[in-house]
Amino acid sequence: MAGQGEPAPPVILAAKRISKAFGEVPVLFSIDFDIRPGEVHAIIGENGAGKSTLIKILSGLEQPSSGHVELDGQPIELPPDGQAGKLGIVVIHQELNLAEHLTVADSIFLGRELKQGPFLKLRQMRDEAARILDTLHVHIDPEARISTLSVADKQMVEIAKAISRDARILIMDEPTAVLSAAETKTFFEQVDRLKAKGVAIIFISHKLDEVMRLADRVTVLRDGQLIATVGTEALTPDSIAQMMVGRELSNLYPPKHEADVDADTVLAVRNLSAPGVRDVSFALRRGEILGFAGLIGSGRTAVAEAIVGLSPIESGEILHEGKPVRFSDVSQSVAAGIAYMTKDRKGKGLLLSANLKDNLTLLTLKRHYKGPFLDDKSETEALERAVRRFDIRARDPAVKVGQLSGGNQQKLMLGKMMEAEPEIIIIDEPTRGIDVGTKQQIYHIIAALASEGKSIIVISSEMQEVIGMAHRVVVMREGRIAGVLEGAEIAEAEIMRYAAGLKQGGANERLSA
Amino acid sequence: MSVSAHDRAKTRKGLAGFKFDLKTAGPLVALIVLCAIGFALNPAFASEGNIANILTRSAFIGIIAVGATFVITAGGIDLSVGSMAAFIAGMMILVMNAAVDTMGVSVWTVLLGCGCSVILGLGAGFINGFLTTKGKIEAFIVTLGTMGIYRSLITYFANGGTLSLDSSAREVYRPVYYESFLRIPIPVWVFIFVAIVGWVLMNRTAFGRYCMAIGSNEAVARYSAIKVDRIKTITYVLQGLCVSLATIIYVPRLGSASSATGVLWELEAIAAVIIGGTVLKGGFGRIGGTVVGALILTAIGNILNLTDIISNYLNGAVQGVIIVVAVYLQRGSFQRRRKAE
Amino acid sequence: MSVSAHDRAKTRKGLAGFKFDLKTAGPLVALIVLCAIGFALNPAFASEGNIANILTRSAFIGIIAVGATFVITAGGIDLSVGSMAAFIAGMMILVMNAAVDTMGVSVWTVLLGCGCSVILGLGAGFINGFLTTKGKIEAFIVTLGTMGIYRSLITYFANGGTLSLDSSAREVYRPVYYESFLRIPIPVWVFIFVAIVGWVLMNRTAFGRYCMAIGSNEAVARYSAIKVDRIKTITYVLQGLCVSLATIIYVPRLGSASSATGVLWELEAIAAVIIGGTVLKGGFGRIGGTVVGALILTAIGNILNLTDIISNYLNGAVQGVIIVVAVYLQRGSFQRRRKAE
Amino acid sequence: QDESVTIGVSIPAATHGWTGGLNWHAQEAEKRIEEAYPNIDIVLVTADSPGDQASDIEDLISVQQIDALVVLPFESDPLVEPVRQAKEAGAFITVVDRGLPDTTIQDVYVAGNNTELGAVSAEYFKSRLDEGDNIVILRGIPTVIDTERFDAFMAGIEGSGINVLDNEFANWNRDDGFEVMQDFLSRFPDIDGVWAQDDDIAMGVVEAVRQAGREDEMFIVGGAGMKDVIRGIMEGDELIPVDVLYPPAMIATAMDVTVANYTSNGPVRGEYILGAPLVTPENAEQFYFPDSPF
Ligand SMILES: Nc1ncnc2c1ncn2[C@@H]1O[C@H](COP(=O)(O)OP(=O)(O)OP(=O)(O)O)[C@@H](O)[C@H]1O
Ligand SMILES: Nc1ncnc2c1ncn2[C@@H]1O[C@H](COP(=O)(O)OP(=O)(O)OP(=O)(O)O)[C@@H](O)[C@H]1O
Ligand SMILES: [Mg+2]
Ligand SMILES: [Mg+2]
Repeated sequence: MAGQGEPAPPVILAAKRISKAFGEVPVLFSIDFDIRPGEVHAIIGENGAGKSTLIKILSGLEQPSSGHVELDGQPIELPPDGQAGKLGIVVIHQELNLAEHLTVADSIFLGRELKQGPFLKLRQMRDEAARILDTLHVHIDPEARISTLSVADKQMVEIAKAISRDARILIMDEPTAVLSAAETKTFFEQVDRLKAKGVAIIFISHKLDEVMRLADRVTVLRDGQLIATVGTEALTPDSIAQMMVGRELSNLYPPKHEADVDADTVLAVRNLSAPGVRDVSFALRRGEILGFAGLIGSGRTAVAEAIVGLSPIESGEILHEGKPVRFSDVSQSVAAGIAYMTKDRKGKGLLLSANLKDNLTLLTLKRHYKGPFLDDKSETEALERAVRRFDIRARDPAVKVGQLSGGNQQKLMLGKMMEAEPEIIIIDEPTRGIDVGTKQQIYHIIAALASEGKSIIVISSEMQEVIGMAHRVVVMREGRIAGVLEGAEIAEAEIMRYAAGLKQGGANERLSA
Repeated sequence: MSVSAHDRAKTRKGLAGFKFDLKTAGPLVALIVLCAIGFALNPAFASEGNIANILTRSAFIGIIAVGATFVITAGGIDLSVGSMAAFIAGMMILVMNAAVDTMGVSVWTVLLGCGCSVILGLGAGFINGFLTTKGKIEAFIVTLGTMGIYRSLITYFANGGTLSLDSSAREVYRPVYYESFLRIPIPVWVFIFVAIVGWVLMNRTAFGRYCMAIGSNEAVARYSAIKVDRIKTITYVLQGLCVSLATIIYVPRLGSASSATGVLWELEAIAAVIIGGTVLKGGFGRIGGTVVGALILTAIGNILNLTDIISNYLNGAVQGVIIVVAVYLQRGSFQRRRKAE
Repeated sequence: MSVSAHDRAKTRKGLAGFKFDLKTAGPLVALIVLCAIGFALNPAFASEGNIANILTRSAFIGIIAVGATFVITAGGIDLSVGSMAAFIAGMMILVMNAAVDTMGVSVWTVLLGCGCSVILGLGAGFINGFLTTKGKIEAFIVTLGTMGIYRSLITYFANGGTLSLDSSAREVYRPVYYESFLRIPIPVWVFIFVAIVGWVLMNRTAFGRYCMAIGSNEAVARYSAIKVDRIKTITYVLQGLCVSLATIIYVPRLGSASSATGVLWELEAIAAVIIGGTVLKGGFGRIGGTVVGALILTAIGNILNLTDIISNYLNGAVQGVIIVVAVYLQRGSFQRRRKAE
Repeated sequence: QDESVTIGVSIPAATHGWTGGLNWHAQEAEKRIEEAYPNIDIVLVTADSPGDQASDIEDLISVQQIDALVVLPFESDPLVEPVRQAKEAGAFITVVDRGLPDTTIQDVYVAGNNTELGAVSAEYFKSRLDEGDNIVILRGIPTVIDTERFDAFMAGIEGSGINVLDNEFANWNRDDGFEVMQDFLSRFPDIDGVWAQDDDIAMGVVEAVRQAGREDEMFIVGGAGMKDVIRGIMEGDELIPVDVLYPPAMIATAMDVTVANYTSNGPVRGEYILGAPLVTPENAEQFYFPDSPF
């Protein structure tokens, strides 16, 4: 924000006593909110608190039930359908996909193509797209189709799309949820640059360190109510968490049990090559939490998908309980007690147009038979259990999953995988978009599972998560394993060194354990 | 708060239930309006005979459309059903005639024909499914191809003409179309049976849920341990089975099959499915709606035959307008409800 | 690291470029194989006259299919094109005959007819688009409805018979179909023109991008400030325009229109589009492929006339098999390439 | 006479009974002629629409380089131009059934007679029914042929006092015949006669009437000369007492005439008009072809 001495610039966008209800379900209660040029204003709150709904109202996607929005001090009814972009309000939505068939360059310029007369300036758009992506230090071919990108790359494209627009107000709903530390860093550089240019930035994140790092002011929502708007300097991560969750958050991570070195190996991967995977070997012991770290596109997801039979294996072998296995589809791996939770919840995880129950039981539908027919009651009970266990909050249990808040979708997906009662659990970005309170719950659940003797692979771009949870950490780079860390080696700097290719091998001999 | 939220949730659930009913009721309302119009134009519309005629006729398209509901729900399409029906009918007749020649006429002749029909239906459906899933060819192209193939084959076997069932076999077979049980014609019983089985499959078994999952997002289905190719193939096989059942009740009607049999049934079947509220792009299927859709289509044809206030030449136009209006009313009222929310 | 990653991106890009070319080439290879077969069966296949015939014939379906490519890319479907063509042809003839009666024959008569055709095409397309977008009725139902309506209307106006163009007007109009320019028949020029304009629209203008975006994900398109309803409507209007152009070159060919005109053109047009590699569910359109698709379909028909080794009854079967095989080869080789990568 | 002759035959595809018969007779004639005259090659092509048929004729000219064309036009008007092109390419032209408006193009015309079919049928109805009797009409597909038959029939019964309750299209299809007749039966309590104008439709009508148990009330007249119907007439069927002939075999006649142009001494020219005789139990036997699929 501007220096202490200067007067603060006038408010550019404000919400005045905004309330919102979907049907009869209220989700926002009389919220006041404002943002000034050159300021980063973070909105935080639990899953389902109404953050996304608030920014949808601020960008015209939803109309408030009461109250109004002011732009430059004037009350305004924002035009729907993204036309607020013309007023300089640019949004990265939490739950909107890109159009999968378009290329990266097309997506970045969608709706405001560069034209010469009626014709597109294709080369210029491609070069421009390449340039923007370059400033984000991501190496994505501007002519690649979106459908071929990983979730994180898609997110980077969304970011590129947003920052390349002439925004006066840039609104970002959990832009960093799938980004790893390195990407987040370059993203922050861009935010800083825009901020310096006087762009007003609204930022939603569950990563409190990011909030502390970026925000000038923080607004906390809880259950649709405005709790407080305070300057960041007056806050500590603990106090934010306290305001969000409404209770003290003790240790985020449960104490690590010492891994049992003698525990038998339940899953051994030897010289595995598959699409995006080159010669990967590692072993997973019973009761162990094995972290997978690495940069975007380093191949962690590709390893998991090859193991559970989602992508074809080119060479190498997988030993499950000592026996070689090769799954050709997920039903086989699930039957063998190995479950994988994808990080791409919109594209691969959940049916957005189906309800909670249908999604929850999809993986394990066969268990809900009574006689020849599905038993609705048993399914409903399963949902009730999952709702309790994972604290899934849907104000209206009949909503479609697409209308659930992002974090609650994530919890539902976790619940869906756990329905399979797997022995080996592979979770990709387990806490993507999850609030701190629930994160803590999830970490405890994972730790409890491990101590019950389940074996868990945690793929995460959130370094702290891997460090806080894992007994051992596999660091991947460009489809290969760059190193395996154990015990005291597990530290941010060390992981980064392997991930960036500055250090290699080292612990490789431990791989074949 | 948790209590009040729960209470609130309850009311909404009640409402939602109601909403859902109205939604399913959409096509039904259209059908009722249509029947009222029919009765107003000609009271004979409501005679028992006419109602029985409408129901019996809608059985063919209806049974096929039940199968099509699964195919479409799982994101596919089957254009071959009409010519498949013609082909199966022709083969049934050939087989039964041959059986009559070699071993005389009995109930077994007819059962043999029916068995042959079922086998051919399953096989034809499997071919469609296999080419779409394993061959990775668009369903539209596969079934356009098989549509041409079956139509050609029946023309070929019938030598361009009509295959007629041996008259003695016909006598045995005839009741399957013309008799009634509890005053309801047999084809209608078959239709009711197929619809109920279809409804249960769609709404009360994993298979139906899988179809919807595949149609709405194939990747999610794959990641959810669903054998996508197998389920998709099964939808085509089911479709084939439905076609064979429809053919089994069709053949005793006229006892013949030719290249003109079943022309455009595919369009009618798909139309019935869509009128019933199933989404053409997949992901959402309603057997109940399909049944009503088939009845609507048959009723339109029937009503047009019962009046002569409009030029014959314009039958097609009236039909078109009614279909569009029926769907509009149903969607329109649905839209309004959504807005009001 | 940044260097190596960049390199990788580059190789991948190179590969991607190559892959893309091969992909577009898929249908082209099928066409070439087909032509080779044709030539082998009868060397007259390659005669200038025969090639000109094939090209000229494919112009109708081709031009319509170019329009259909836009509709399908944007996630829609238009079943009404065939009967729309018949209807427009009929109206053109009526208008030109009336003009001849009142003001004699001149080039203006023909231009009047063409003007009328364009207006009707645009209007009919607009109606389809409007009902789909504003009426929120499934495109399948809307165009199934208008298909019936136009077919009925032409039957009605022709009084169940044929509408024939006044012979003096015919003389003036005739060259539009039968003459050549630079040894290429006029209809082929029109086809080339439409294909080029279509290609540019699809690949070099924002409109084409918007079609793909809408077909791929309507919500994303909407939130990118694309006027979804307008673009979708425009695709139907374009389709109407293409139908009217096809009709303008069709009428001088036979000089008449009846209820048998344009039957099943919709299926052929959609088939051409899909054979060409456009995805039926929308999101991805290839004009070049469509053109090749139309040529493939016409060539199949022509080749079947080259020999009489197979029974005419089996024409449809051969056609079906060839279409499926052509698409399989193209998809199949594409699959293998993807695996090899 | 040693030089080889290619004769192109272009007819509509076998999409309903009558065209099916047409195709069968054409194929039989092809086999017979090619066997008898080794130097004659017959190329038979079938079309689904007038446009298709125009394309077929183009192909016969450009690829098969035919010496003669036998054409049964899908519709008359649209095919004038394509047939004229064949003529200009030097082919001998035989037109069958549906005459071209420009008679200068053809060398031979083998005419079926739709108007007469309507008129003969009308005569029969007048002979069987009295003033005030009710009939219903099932028509074919809305095309010229159908319109000609229908108009001639209506003209024929004019003034007879026979009451036409309604007419509907049944698309020359048994199923449609069945359904339309079912509806007529629910709608009209008193029907004395049914003019189905085509034997396929008539077969459907018969089933509907049997279903309703009203066989004794009415009679049905179809048309074309389907073997099942002819046999019925021979056996004295009351329900379909007569038929009006419209023989698909006319294509074979036309092919024979065309061949004669090359095998006989003098050139063949002129019109061969086939009547539409009434088939009655007395003469039925001579119109019965048990081997034909139609
Ligand atoms: N279209 C909708 N229809 C019905 N309810 C909705 C709709 N959109 C959101 N909701 C409900 O509104 C509430 C607030 O959702 P919102 O997405 O704003 O939460 P959020 O604070 O962004 O949470 P998260 O951190 O999980 O993203 C949720 O209970 C959600 O189910
Ligand atoms: N099926 C496949 N075919 C070809 N390449 C693939 C395939 N799957 C993954 N890849 C490539 O392998 C690399 C690793 O991708 P992956 O998604 O596994 O990375 P990740 O470490 O999980 O990173 P992210 O955080 O982006 O998910 C990427 O470059 C991706 O394009
Ligand atoms: Mg949110
Ligand atoms: Mg021959």
